[in-house]
Amino acid sequence: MALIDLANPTRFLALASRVLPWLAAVTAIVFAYGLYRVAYAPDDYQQGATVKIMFLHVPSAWLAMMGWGLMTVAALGTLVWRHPLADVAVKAAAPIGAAFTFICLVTGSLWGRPMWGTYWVWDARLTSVLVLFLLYLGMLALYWTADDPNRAARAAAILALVGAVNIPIIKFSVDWWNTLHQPASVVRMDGPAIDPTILVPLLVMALAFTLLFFTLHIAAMRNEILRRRVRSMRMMQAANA
Amino acid sequence: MKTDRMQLICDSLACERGGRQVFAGVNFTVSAGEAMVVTGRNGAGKSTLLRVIAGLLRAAQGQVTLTGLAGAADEASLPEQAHYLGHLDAAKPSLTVRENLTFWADFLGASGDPAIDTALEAVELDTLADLPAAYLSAGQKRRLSIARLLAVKRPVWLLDEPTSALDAPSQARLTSFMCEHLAGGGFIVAATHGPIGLDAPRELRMGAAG
Amino acid sequence: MTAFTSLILRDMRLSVRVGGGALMGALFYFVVVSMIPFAIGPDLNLLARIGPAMLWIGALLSTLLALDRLFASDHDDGSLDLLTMSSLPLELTVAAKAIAHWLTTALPLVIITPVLGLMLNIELSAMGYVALTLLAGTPSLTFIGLIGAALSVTLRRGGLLMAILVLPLTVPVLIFGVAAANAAIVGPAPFGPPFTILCALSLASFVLGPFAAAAALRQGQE
Amino acid sequence: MSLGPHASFIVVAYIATALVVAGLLIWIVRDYAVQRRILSDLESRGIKRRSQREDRV
Repeated sequence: MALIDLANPTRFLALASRVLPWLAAVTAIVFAYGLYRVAYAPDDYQQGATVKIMFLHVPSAWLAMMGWGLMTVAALGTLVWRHPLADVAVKAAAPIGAAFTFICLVTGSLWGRPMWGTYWVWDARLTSVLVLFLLYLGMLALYWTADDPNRAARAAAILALVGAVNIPIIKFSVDWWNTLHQPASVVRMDGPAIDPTILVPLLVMALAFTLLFFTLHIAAMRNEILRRRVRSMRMMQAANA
Repeated sequence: MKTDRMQLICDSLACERGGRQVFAGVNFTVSAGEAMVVTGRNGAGKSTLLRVIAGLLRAAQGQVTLTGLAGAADEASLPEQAHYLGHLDAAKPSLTVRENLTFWADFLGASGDPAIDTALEAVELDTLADLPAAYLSAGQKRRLSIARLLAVKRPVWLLDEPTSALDAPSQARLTSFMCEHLAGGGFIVAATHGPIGLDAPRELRMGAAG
Repeated sequence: MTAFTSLILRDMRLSVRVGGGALMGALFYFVVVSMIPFAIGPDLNLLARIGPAMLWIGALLSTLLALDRLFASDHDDGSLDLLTMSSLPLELTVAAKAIAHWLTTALPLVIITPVLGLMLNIELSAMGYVALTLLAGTPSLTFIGLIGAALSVTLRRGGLLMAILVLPLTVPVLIFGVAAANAAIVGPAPFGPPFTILCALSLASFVLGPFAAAAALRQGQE
Repeated sequence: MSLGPHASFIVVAYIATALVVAGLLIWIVRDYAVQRRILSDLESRGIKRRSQREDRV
């Protein structure tokens, strides 16, 4: 990722201003194409048209996990290399990752209702995503309550790493927990091997979502850099007054 | 504000804290336009006396009354007629300077926006008005507290070490605010270690008599 | 602007700024309630049966824990001294702070309740009633917790002590809140009587809470 | 394109996603405008950052 080369926030700002319009345009085009493909994708023989929800659900699930992965890498940047942009990257990724996790949960339960007859089951997969969502909320709460960005940076980096270690453990324990108390009513969705007519739109949508994530992330990082600049200028203002 | 006949009377005041007598038998009368300086060594009860007058601590004995105020029950109204400037500045770090002052002006008795702007100008915080108070230094926070005394008109000023954290120009400005306040018929009771620049204030020595 | 409304607005503004506590109560509630199924297992029928009780316990804990710093923060920076030196009676000052706290902390909690009800397998129609009981009941939790918040300023030990002091006082609210919610979901008892009592408890705490809290604060000035 | 018997769920899912994404977008764009405005305000008052020549965050 180019983040490593861009140690200088000013250079990052300049690059972001140049890249963002193009990135946004490409995102919009890929989205339009993806939605077009989705509209003409055939229905699943078991799930009918509701399979269309999958084109939102699966990419956002993928981004929910990628978001935390990105935060983990950036957290290493904060703690190990003391990279000036690393914490900015963590902080900017948290609300976006949380939003995609939220989309994943909402679309999942809207898909679950017609398929399983209920909006929510305490199924291992759903529950792991819920725990991931709670971790994201914790991260946001950490940033809300801390007024000193430098101290918040360390705490958030540690939380990101602990979360990264913990998510597999949580996933494992939830799987195990769920096999003990498998509710009888749940229909498992072991669908058939994915047909290319569905796979291609899914991949296009996944690409569109990923592009959207990075567009938003770079824009949010730019905001965060400006926010810190405001902070340091205000400190100068108070000191000079 | 009609203050000509007003008097702040302290009658054989005593205060206990944690079973220990901090002071006893404090008597004084301050008339409108007069300042009184409370001096004494550390622990003599200067701050405690001010807090008792402000109604923030209960007196074990005796009472403080503000007489001559038109149309108000005397004793109950003293805290409402007084400004207390303590060691803490009551500034919320996440609110801006103006928001902090506007709140206290609204809460302590509305004065309107012009009063706030003039008060901020008087303490030279007008350039920082939109800055969150978290960025202020100790002296700037103290000046924000002083702006409160100017934005809301109250006859009695109870000042506890008002000059602490202030630099020389700010101290001089505070002195001029106090002179103006006295000239307008106000009262000042100030606890202090050093001179606060008022000429010939009355002095109450705490702890000298035991 | 009157002193009363300006204090409400200041406290609400403080809670949405950096370091403020808005939404923290709702977040705590969300986390606590979604932890409970991990403890009792993903049995949807069981969850539906004990769901209202879990929601109420979650609301109780998050309301009380969020109240912890209500007066302590004003005490620490000297604001509390000035708040008592106003022509506004201390009872009303205290009530204004409680109202602001309820609006920023407890109201979001009530709003997210339907989402949690979904996860606990509570019927869509019944969920509205559960949220309604919380809407009627959380003010009394805030106003009873207010007493504990005032006492903890006096005693200089917040947090756990406050919960120990106040939790027993909230027993009636809990009983009638859960009773009303259960009546709405499983019946056969009617929803009306326990809900009316719940509203009465809230109204009574509007009166009792500020007086007791103001008395505790005055006591704390020693 | 027919959405079958569960059309409302599909539509709601797409609308919800669109709303969340729009919310994020609006927040980020507004935040950018706000920070820019404060910065230009501070700059117009002649305030410089600690090290104007070598930029830091």
